[in-house]
Amino acid sequence: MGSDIVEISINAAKALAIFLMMVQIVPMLVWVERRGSAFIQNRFGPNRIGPLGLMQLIADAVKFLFKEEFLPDKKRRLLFLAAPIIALIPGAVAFGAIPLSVPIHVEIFEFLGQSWGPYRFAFQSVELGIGIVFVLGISSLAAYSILLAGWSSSNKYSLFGALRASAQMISYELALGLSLVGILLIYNSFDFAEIIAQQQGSLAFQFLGKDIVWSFLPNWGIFYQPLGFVLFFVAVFAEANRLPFDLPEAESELVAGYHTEYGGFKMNMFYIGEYGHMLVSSALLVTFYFGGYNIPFVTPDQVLAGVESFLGLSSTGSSVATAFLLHGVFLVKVLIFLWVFIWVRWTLPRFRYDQLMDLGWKTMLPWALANTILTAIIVFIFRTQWV
Amino acid sequence: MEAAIVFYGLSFFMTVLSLGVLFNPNPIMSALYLVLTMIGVSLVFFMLDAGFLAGVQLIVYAGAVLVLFVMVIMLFDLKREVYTFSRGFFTRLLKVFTGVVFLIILVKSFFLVPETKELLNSSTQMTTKNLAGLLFTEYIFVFELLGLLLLAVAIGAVALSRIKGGTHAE
Amino acid sequence: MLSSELLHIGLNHYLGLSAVIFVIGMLTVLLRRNLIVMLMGVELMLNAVNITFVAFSSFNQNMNGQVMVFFVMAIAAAEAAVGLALAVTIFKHYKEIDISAFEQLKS
Amino acid sequence: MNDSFLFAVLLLAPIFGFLFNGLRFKNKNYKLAGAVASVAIGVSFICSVVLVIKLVAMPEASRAIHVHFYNWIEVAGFNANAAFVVDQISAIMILVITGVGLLIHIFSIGYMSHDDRPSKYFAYLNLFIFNMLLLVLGDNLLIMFVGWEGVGLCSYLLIGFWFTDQEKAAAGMKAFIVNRIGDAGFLLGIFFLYVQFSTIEFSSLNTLATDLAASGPLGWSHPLVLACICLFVGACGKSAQIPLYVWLPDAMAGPTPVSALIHAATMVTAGVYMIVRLSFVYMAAPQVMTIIAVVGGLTAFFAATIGMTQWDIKKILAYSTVSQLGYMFLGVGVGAFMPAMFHLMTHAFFKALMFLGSGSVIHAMGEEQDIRKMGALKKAMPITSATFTLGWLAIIGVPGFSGFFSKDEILWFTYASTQGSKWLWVVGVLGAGMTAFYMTRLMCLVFWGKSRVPEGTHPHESPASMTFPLIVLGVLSVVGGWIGIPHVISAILPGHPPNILGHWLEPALATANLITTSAVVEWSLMGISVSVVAISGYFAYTAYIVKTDIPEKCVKAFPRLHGLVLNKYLIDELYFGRIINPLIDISKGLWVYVDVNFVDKLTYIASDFVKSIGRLFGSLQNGNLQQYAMYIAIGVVVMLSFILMG
Amino acid sequence: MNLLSVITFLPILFALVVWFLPNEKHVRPVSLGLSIVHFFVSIVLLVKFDISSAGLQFVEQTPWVQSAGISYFLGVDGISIWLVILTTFLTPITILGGWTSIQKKTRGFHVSIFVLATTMIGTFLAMDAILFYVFFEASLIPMYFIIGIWGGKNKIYAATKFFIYTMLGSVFMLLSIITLMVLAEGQLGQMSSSLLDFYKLDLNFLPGQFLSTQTLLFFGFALAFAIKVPLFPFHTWLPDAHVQAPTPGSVILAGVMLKMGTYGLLRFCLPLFPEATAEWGWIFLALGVVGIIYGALVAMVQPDMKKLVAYSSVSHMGYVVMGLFTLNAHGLTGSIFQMLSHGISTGALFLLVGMIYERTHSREIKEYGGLAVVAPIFSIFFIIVTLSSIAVPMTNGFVGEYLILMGTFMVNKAYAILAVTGVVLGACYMLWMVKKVFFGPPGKLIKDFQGKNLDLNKTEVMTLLPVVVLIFWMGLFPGHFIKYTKASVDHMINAKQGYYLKIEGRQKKVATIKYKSTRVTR
Repeated sequence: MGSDIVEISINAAKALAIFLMMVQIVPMLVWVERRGSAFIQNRFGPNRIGPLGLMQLIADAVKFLFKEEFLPDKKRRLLFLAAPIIALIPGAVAFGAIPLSVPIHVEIFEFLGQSWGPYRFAFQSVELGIGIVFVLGISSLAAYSILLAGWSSSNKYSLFGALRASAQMISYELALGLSLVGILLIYNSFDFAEIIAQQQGSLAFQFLGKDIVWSFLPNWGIFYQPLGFVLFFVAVFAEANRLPFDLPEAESELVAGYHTEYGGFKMNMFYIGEYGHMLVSSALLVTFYFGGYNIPFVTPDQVLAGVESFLGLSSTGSSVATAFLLHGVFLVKVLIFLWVFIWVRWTLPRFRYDQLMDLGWKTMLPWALANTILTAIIVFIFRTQWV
Repeated sequence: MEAAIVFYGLSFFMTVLSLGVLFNPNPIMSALYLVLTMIGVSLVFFMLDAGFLAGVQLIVYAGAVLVLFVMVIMLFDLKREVYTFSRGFFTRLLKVFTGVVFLIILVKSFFLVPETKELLNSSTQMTTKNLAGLLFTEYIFVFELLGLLLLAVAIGAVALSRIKGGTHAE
Repeated sequence: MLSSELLHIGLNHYLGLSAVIFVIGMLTVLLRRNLIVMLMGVELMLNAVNITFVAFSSFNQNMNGQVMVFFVMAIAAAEAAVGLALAVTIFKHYKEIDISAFEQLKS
Repeated sequence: MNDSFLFAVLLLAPIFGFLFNGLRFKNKNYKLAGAVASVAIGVSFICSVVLVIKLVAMPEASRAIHVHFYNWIEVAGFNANAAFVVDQISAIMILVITGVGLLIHIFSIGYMSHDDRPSKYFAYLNLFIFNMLLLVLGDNLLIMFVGWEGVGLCSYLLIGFWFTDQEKAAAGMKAFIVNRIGDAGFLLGIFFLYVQFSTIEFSSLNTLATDLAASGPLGWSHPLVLACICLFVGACGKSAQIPLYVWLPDAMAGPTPVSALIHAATMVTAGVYMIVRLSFVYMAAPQVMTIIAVVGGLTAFFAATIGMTQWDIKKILAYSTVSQLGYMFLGVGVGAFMPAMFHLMTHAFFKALMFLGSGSVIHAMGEEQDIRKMGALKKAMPITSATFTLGWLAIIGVPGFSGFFSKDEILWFTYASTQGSKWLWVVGVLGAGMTAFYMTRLMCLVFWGKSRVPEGTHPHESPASMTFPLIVLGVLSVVGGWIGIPHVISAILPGHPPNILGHWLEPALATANLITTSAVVEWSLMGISVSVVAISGYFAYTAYIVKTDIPEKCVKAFPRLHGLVLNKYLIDELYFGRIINPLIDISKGLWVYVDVNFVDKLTYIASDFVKSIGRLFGSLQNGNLQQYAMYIAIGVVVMLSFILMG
Repeated sequence: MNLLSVITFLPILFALVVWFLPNEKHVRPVSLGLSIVHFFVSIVLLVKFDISSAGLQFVEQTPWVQSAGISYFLGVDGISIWLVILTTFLTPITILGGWTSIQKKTRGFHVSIFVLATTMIGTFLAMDAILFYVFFEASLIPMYFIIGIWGGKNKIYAATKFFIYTMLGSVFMLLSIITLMVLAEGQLGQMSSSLLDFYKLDLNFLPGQFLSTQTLLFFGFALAFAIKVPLFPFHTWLPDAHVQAPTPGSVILAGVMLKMGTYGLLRFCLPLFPEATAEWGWIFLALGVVGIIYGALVAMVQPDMKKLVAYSSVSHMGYVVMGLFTLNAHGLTGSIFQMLSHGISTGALFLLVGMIYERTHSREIKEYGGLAVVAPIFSIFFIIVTLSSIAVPMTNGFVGEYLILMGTFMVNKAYAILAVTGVVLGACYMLWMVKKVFFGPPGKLIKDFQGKNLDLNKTEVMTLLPVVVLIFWMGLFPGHFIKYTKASVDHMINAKQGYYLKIEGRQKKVATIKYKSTRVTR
């Protein structure tokens, strides 16, 4: 967390900010979802409260607060309450590990009569060398919230819903993990920052000893791993229980799946968890396949230089400015994918459970394996120096 | 200095959790305590600079194995147990006594080994790359074998669980 | 009063921790009547062993320890799977998972 | 004809008779069977006569014909070979055996005329003769023992001849077992002698014994003394002396000629013959001699008392035999070997006569043996009663008859010999008196007196084949006495007939040294005994002929004594009560408690112990998984602690 | 050519022949013929046997288990010659005995008889301790089957008891053999289990001390043989085994198997451990005497004929053991002779009891009575055999017992006197039985058989004739039999220290064992 008080406080503030950012996105997404779905279904959506229905968010929040609390009997109450919290935690922790922008470098400056040394603040709440593995690990914990919710609400349907959901999550986690292996092979590192660093500039790769540069394409992961991207994209949907895969809490059959018994704020927490997970997924998508916070064809250093020359700020100021600029770029990419999530939800019909499982085990998994092997072969052929 | 605090905190935390696993009459709760202990273990790995292992631990243990446990417990809908411990006061006493004696022996035996040198943090060799290197060169045979084992277990588990009969009391 | 030796975390501390966890795991196996909790006890013991492996590998700068952890994990997963499958079959037959239920299995 | 051929014929003729009759035992033709048997014995009688003639021809000193067929048992130094000898003693014996045997065979042809198994009977009889010859001719103790047991066996077979009757079979068994007890003693005697002299030939035994005796008196624990005692026990068993006489009265269950042959003439005298044969050995153990004398005297007196009260004719004769044998042992006991042999011979004649006589009486009376239902048979059976009276005169010792000479000689030796004693002489004389009493009682009740024969039976004289042997025996019992007239009597008789028998036996026997007394003392003693005999004879005559109420008065006078004596001093009951029944109880106890409960239970205990151990370990495997886990844990802990400790 | 192996393993060949006979009806006559052939083969052995030499004859020695020095070592000498002949003589009689009594599974029965014959002959001929042990144990199996399958009511109990009893004893023997083999390795440089090497061993002996090696080994062997004999405390298996065994089973069990015990004592205990025998021999003398009297007394009150005869054989075997431990020529010759004569007379007794059981199906003595009237020939044979068994002179029983008693007398007068009472008691119980069964008025059973002829048929008379002939032959001419054992017995008596059997006749070259320590003559 850093050596002195300044660093610690800024890091803490940074972590809190990122957590709040994730939490705040959820109501916005809800709004976007309702408006989007309405737009897709050619209807207006919430537009009564406040301009374009923006105030609807506040209304929903208030509604959730004042809803009546249903609690099971004493024996299962603890788990009943724990479930929504657990749903929240993985999303938040995973999001914290994803680098939202270029790290900020602060030179030595004088403040309150003490010279504070040069700082380097990573634009993420916790900087881990093993980014991917950590995120995967944390996301796998999500299953517990669903299980506990389903079980502690002690009715058959929610139990079944929970079992189905966790089974689905576990099986797609497999596909998720495997599809990432391609990325690892290409970028040779677990660290997000490094992966993003390798996606700067335009597409350049070696092919049979010669370096080929296609300047018309940005050096993004998607071009290296098109199949990997598709698999990851679908797996992420499953992980987040988003529509094509939201069978567990599908209203028509299992009423509301595992959170039938939940109302009020606890339900809200589940939403936060769900959308949080969506946010993390799209952030991962962006990081791995769309160059993260890189502006296409432009490396962050060029951006830094540009800002310094254009705004004429001091080095810390300019690094802060570039960081926030690139963060904006990153957010735009993430929002695009969030829209895609919502867009998909309201267009594709729901899978049947066996189709779901078949897709997961019989198509996704083999393709993922194929992709991994293919990538491994190509990497091997290209990387080794044929003397 | 703070490493010590973290370590002692973590180990205390983990001990309490494992005791929870042992003493909690409700299997679901003991399963959850176990999940937390696993997370504790992954933290320990993390403290010992085995980052990749910490992640794998989370994915494998916390993510999959224990989910299996929880699912099975739920499947059986096990309530709070009336008799949590085995019959026979003296055998229980004997078991606990054996456990304690075993602990004492272990701890005594640790001090027989001369103190190893300082923990070198993030030295060059300890990267996941070397781990993978070793795994796929020296231990390749065992690795393949494990693959086979897991295949066999998968088939076995499926075969076993297909046996007719309901899971809930008719 | 905190003696320096206690503060400075050495290999023995980790071994101590793993020993404690191992014994608790063992006691779970020995004491609990519920088969699944026994399996959890086994998991605990395996994890304690993992801690020792990792501790030795990191203190001795030797990657073999970590490789072993890998294998232990694989085997633990396999063991849990089979154990639970068995538990399922037993539960189906005896309608209870208490270990005394299938004492009749003796010859 | 050389000796071995003679011996072979002598011995094998009876065997041939036995085999011939034995194989045709179902055949009812008693004439053929009887003839063959008698011829066989006749042949052996002729052989023995020839042998005796050859013996007489031999010089005085070494009068013995040895024959050795093959060595029977020959193990490391001990060799009992099938060798036979005829010397002065055995000459008399074979003559008596074959002679009297022949007469009895002839008699029993008639007797066995209406029996359903005559050939079996004659086969046994021949076998008996063969065994008796073995006993007598045996050169060593072992061959004698073979004959000894063989004779016992034949008496068992013959006593139990009519085995369908339970008592007869029991009597046979009893006889054999009592004999067997005697034989056990005989065996021990042989061992003692072999251990002492490492040889069992009579000749060598006698010579070695005399040398030993020369070297001074022998203590009680000396093997020779013990041997003599054991041999005497054997003799008692065979010759029915005090402790082991119980089988003889019961032996009367057999056919009467059998009793005549076995229980009068031959078998019972075997004991006396054995002691006479080993006279020098016995002389070397004077203390044993005195025991023999005492036992002999007691038996004589004691059997005579029982004889007086018996009502069965054969029982009376049986007890008289026991008492006469008592006399013989008395004689041998005091060292009167020659008179004992002489009495043995004369007794054989008149006792066989009397038994055959009683046989023909019983035959005539239709198997009736109770003298109370007889009387005045003199008229009905003249020859039998005539010969019987000759026998009677001989047995009570009327001077001139054979009994007198032999019994008197014994009494004289009892008195005169250093071994004997006055008291024994008194017992002897009293015995003689009682003999006179019960024999005259017999004569009165059977032959003279009033006839008490029940209507159904009308006695008639037996056919010639039965009366001829009676007549011959009658003559013999008279003439028999004359060949051994004692020296003192012959002195006063015209022509001083020499004591032929005495001279004949003298070289082969040891003789007791008599105290020097004048002839007057001898004469007076003889006078006393004759007078005692006369008085008791007259008294019996009056009691049973003249005034027949005397016996009842006597009985009323001493009712308890009479009761006691009537049922034979309860000796049999004593034996059963004290020896046989406790023995059976002990063995039952042994079988039930020791065998079944004790030893078997030990095996059960062992097997139960093993089973319980099995169960103990079994309990470890009770299916409780956790317990198995605990054992593993304990095991690990223990091992580790050892490693740490060690 | 190797005669002994032929004699030993011929019955196995016969067993095979009988097993594969097509027609069940032929099994009995064929096996009878074969056993008679076997008897004549053994007569050849008797004829070619050299009486004068005390050493081993017809020796066959080929290494069997090289490493442990165990060799297939067969040899016959004065001690064992007669027992082999007895076995071959009794086998046809056993088969004849089983002519009518064995109805079911006759094929199996005859096979087990032949196998039993092999094992018994093997035991008598084996001169190698392990080979001896193998045969000694193997003989239990067929006997177990014979009692177990064809036996009486609780045959299983009797068979198992018999088996386990003997097995328990022979375990100690095996222990002793092994110790001897190890000692042989120590002293002779190379492990070997042949008896001749054992004789060379020098076993240390502490007088009066029970725990010295020689005494322990002695008792190891002696216990196994005492159970087999059976000696007094270990005899409880015999009556059960006999009562439950079928007639032929009893004949062969009493006839030969009991002799294996006494033969063992003679072959192993006496020569191998001379000092121990001298020191502890008195125990066996005492047990022998006790056995005699105890056997006789208990026999007296037995209600069952077969049990009575069983106890009588306990008493007779008591004589044999007593004779063995007198350690003088008379005793030993007497006991060998008694072994032979007891085999014949008790075998015949069991046959006779079996025959009458065949007809009246009852062995209770009190149910009988007056049999002689109904079955004269049977009673004649019975009485002859009874005479032989109560040792009346001129029969075989007398010679044996006389010599034993004399031998015992020389050693210890008290025992002799007690043993002589055994002679009397013997007469008591046998004649008591004869009286009860044969004489007296017709008993319950006989009344039922009024009509039928109870007497013996042709085959039964043929079975008994050779026995009666042998009884009188042995009684009248014992010399013919004793002369065979004379040399061996003398050798055993005077060569007590340093007892060794030299091997007679043409001797195949066998790896001679280097002879390190000469035996210390004491």
